[in-house]
Amino acid sequence: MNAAQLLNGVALGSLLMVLSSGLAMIYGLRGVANFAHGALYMAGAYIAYSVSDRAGFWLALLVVPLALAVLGVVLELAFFRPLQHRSHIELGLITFGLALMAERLVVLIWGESTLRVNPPEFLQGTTSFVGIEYPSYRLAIIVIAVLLAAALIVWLRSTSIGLHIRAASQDIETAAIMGINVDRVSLVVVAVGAALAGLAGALAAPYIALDPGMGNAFLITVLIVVVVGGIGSIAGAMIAGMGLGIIQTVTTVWSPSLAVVVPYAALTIVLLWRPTGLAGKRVS
Amino acid sequence: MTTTAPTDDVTETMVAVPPAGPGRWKGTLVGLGIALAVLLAGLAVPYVVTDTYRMSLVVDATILSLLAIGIGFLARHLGIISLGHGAFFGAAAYGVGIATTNWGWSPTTAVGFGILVGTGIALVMGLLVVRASGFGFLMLTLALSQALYALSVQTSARPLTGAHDGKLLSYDRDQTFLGLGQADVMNPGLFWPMAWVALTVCATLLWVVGRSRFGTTLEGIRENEERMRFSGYGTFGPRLVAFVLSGAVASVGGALFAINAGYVSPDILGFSKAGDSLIAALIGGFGLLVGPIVGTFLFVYAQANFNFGGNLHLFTGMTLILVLVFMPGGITGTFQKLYHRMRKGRR
Amino acid sequence: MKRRLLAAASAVTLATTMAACGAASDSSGGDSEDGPIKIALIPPTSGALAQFGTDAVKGWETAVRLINAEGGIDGRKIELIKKSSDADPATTLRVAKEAVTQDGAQFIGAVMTSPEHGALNAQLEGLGAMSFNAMGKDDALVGEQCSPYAVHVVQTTSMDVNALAASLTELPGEKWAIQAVDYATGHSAAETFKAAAEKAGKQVVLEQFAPLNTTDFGSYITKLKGSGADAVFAVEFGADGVAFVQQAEQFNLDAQLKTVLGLNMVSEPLFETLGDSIEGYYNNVGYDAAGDNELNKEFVEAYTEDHGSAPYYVPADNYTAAQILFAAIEKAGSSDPAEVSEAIKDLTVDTVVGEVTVRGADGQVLRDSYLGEVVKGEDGLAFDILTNTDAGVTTPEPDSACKF
Amino acid sequence: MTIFEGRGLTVRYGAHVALEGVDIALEPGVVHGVIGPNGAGKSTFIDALSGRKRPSAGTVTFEGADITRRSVRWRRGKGLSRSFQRTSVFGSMTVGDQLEMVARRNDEQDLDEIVSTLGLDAIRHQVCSEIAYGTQRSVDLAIALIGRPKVVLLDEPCAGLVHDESVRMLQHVRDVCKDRDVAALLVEHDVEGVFRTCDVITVLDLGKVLASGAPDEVRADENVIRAYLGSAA
Repeated sequence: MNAAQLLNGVALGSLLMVLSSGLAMIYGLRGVANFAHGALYMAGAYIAYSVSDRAGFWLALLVVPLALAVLGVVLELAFFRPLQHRSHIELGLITFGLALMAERLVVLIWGESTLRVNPPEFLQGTTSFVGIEYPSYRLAIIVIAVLLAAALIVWLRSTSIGLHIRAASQDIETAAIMGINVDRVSLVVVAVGAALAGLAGALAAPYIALDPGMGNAFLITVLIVVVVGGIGSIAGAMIAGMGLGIIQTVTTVWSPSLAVVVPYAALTIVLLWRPTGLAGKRVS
Repeated sequence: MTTTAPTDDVTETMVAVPPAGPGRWKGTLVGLGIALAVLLAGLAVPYVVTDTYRMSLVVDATILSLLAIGIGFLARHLGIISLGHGAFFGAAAYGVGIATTNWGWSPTTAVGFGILVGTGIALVMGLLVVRASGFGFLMLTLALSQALYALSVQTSARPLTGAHDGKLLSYDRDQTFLGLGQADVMNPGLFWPMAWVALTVCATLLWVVGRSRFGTTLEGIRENEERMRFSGYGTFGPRLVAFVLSGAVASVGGALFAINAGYVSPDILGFSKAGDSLIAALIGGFGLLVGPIVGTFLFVYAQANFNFGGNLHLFTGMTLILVLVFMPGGITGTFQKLYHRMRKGRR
Repeated sequence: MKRRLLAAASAVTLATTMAACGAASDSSGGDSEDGPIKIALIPPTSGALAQFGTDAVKGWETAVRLINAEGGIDGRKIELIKKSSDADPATTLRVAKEAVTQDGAQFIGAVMTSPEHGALNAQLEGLGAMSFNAMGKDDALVGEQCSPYAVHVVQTTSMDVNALAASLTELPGEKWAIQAVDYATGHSAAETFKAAAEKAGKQVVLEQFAPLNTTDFGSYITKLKGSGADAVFAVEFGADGVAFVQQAEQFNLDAQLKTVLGLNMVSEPLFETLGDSIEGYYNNVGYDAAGDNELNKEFVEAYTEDHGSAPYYVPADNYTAAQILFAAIEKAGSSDPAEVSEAIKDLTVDTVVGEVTVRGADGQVLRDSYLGEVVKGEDGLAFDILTNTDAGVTTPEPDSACKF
Repeated sequence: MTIFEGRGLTVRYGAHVALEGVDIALEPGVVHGVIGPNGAGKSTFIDALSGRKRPSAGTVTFEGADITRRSVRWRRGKGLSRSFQRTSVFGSMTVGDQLEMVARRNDEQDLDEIVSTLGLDAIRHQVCSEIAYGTQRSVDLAIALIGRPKVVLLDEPCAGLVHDESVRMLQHVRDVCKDRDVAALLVEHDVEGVFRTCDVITVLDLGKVLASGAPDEVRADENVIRAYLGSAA
């Protein structure tokens, strides 16, 4: 049974990984903790609900990231770019306002009641995996998340836009001086970050129930993951996300009420021990 | 050479005008005089606002203003934004609840105890967080206050906090809060002097501190923490003192809130309470001491009048964005700028 | 979707207009003895509980329509003042104060959660208004948080659990696991259930509590599977309940269970969301929609006519609250809350849920409780009432902490 | 008579060695210049000496006592001061307020003298962020000089200044150093300025001392000419 509990942790960690890698990309480049990330995730889940209702879950997995990427473009063009000279905190608070609005808009469109999305037919029920009967859909989430993480890393490491993103995340001013088109890089990053949030929402839809509080529930955890992972480090966020998912699940098995405090304790300990996060660049 | 790269410092655009320097005793005396006049004039409010319901809104806003000026003080003088002040407000409120209901203390003593509890929590949290700045500070205050929230709703905390169900304050009928019995404290007209005196005294205190040498030290730390250290100043101590002071002011608010409402529930410890108060303070503006108060009154007014169908957050979100984008100094900051422009124009 | 958007948009416009009007027309407190009798409804209109809030209002609306059609009470019409809250105690309290002092309401209904009621009860006497609680189920509301001005129309959690406990022998399954929310209700329900199970000769093999707002029940379900339980008693509400049911299905937990017994977990508004997987689940039922009495038939007909759908427990309980209130006003011969609160003591009223009595000591309404099984009928899922437990069995003695 | 000394100072960033075994000794009333090409380790050097960056190896002594692990605040209290390469003033405060604030902390009896020496009288009541960049650099210098420090470490005080301003700035530094008998360390990019102003010069290259001595000796040093001055001198 312990292997099954470990899988539970990995499944939750996978979700956190996808969600926080998007947030970490935006945070790294724009220096802004995007408080609207939870709202983007929620929007992804609700759009997935509407799409899979009509055209099936697989199409939702395709449509949702695209729709959210468009939202990301809007976010970048309407707020991040014109206000890039403002302090990071101000921009963060603007996304806070956006999150408040987005949450309410989701309710106005989809209503208040709890909704659920069924996984595709062949992923319903359980699969035998290393001797355990484990839900097929959770295994699918793990596989998708790992593939996605690998793809993201390959993209960042071996393409020229990936190189530019990494350079700009290190030092946006120097990158601009070196002739990197920071505006373009930033547009791509925010769009991809939002798309990842949406994808996480779509993946989460059949996993957990949809309700208007779902964004908030994850937002704080994911912000914590990104800060713990280290500002600007996508790999750090992924590792921290997976780690937190596993630790939290293991703690839940042991003491559910203590597990609630785990993310906060983790953040406090890590920031006191290493103020820049586990893999953070030096901020001088 | 001077780079205009964005920083984690909020002061550049959001805190419009520097506060006055130290040693201007004349100005301070005039200010104290004005504060006293405002305090006395304010006591007449219940005779103007005779309607009980409106009066209760005014009292609510006054109590919440204490939370907002606590947050505003840190933002103005240290340029750091706290999402954790709900913890001090809430801890003080629970302190009052526990002292009266569980231990049978008199409400007056309990309020003192509540303020001590809130301030104590601020001290502990301050020791952990004041080294951080920018987002680090924001996240740490958020995380620690959430942790406190999570602890307060634990089943094991139930005898003290009532967990999710909250806590109903009860004390003997012959016990009073500064002469007000249990039915009287819920009467906004009778409770008003307590709330009003608390707010004016705390606000004046913060104002005087801001003008003092200590205030200048804080400003120096806000502007350039490293240079302060290289100029021989310790920066941890002053930051901690400022943090605890602002937490104490929020605690005063929390303790009064508990007495006035007669009920404490975990949502006052939570993130949305501190978030609402921060938004109110931002909309009012950090640059002036009265900014957060103006913001809080507007927020309470909006809450009472525009909360139909739960759309309040739609409106507050929109307002927050509009204010941050178009009037970064908040309402009072914008008026201040207009005023200065007019004066310059006349010259 | 487009239509929904439009509806939403017009709702916003309407709300804003209403707000403007509300601000403009500042009607002051009411004259209590000749004008209409005013009841303020303060349901949550946002948040996860909004659906219940809306349906509670519908119950009151039907009740008021019917009584006004008969000419009101002693010739006085009933007027509903509809307010809205967000299930936050502070907001509800503020709105209640507004309704009483500004709009002249003497009675308050459709308040949803127990914390809201707790906060409200503390202030009722000072406000001079009576509250009719048809939704908050916390035992403390008729215990330390009770008020002579508050009537507790629904069964408390203890009554619900007692009803289930009384029916436990009828349910298959020997080894029970308890999955409950880590919250007062969850713990007291688990405790009562455990005692009843032992009495019935059943074994409790696992007892676990998940914090409120748990989204991932994976580790709990894994433990349930490992415990060897063949029946589960589940106390998970709202989104938590949906997540638990959905994830239990994914883990194929049902395969090893003979019984899933819910406490307030599955109810009519969730049937569509939860889907066929809950067929065969058991749950406590507060109101029998097929109840065989004249008043109920009349209510179901009128409600369906008014709102286009059949009632379930939320509208029915609120309708019952209205019936009790109307009877008490009639008996008191006045709409003064002080007099009505006197008149309502030990008052027996014939209602849609049968004959009920308002207990004088704590304001608890004594009424039957049911155990239902989810079955697939012609119009989708519905509760089939299996057992009916009398109030005498389910209702504990008045709590000594409640002093009027 | 050495008052301030760095011995064997080494700073490593991971595998990269930014500074390796550098020695330096400062004397009162002597302006000691440090020059070197970009990446020579000049800023790291001043950071290591001033306590901003703790050296991986080596010691810093002041009046004979080891102060390597002392905080910057403690050092300032004992009379060890520094300025910064990027202007480091208190932007929103008036010039007067910030100088008074620092003066209060460091027991400066004669603030007016510093203000007038650096020509800041006229702008005393202006908000610092609104005055000209060159003047801000003077304020920066003034902050470092308040309280009669015994040792002043100046990190490129002329960075970003036009030639005239630069000349005046270095003259100020030299005057103050001589008048007040301060031991000054002057890290500077402007090589000619350093040769004109300083009594002793140390040349850094790739984290090591290339040469050290009187200006004429350094100017004549073959290593220096080859590695650094080659084209410039």
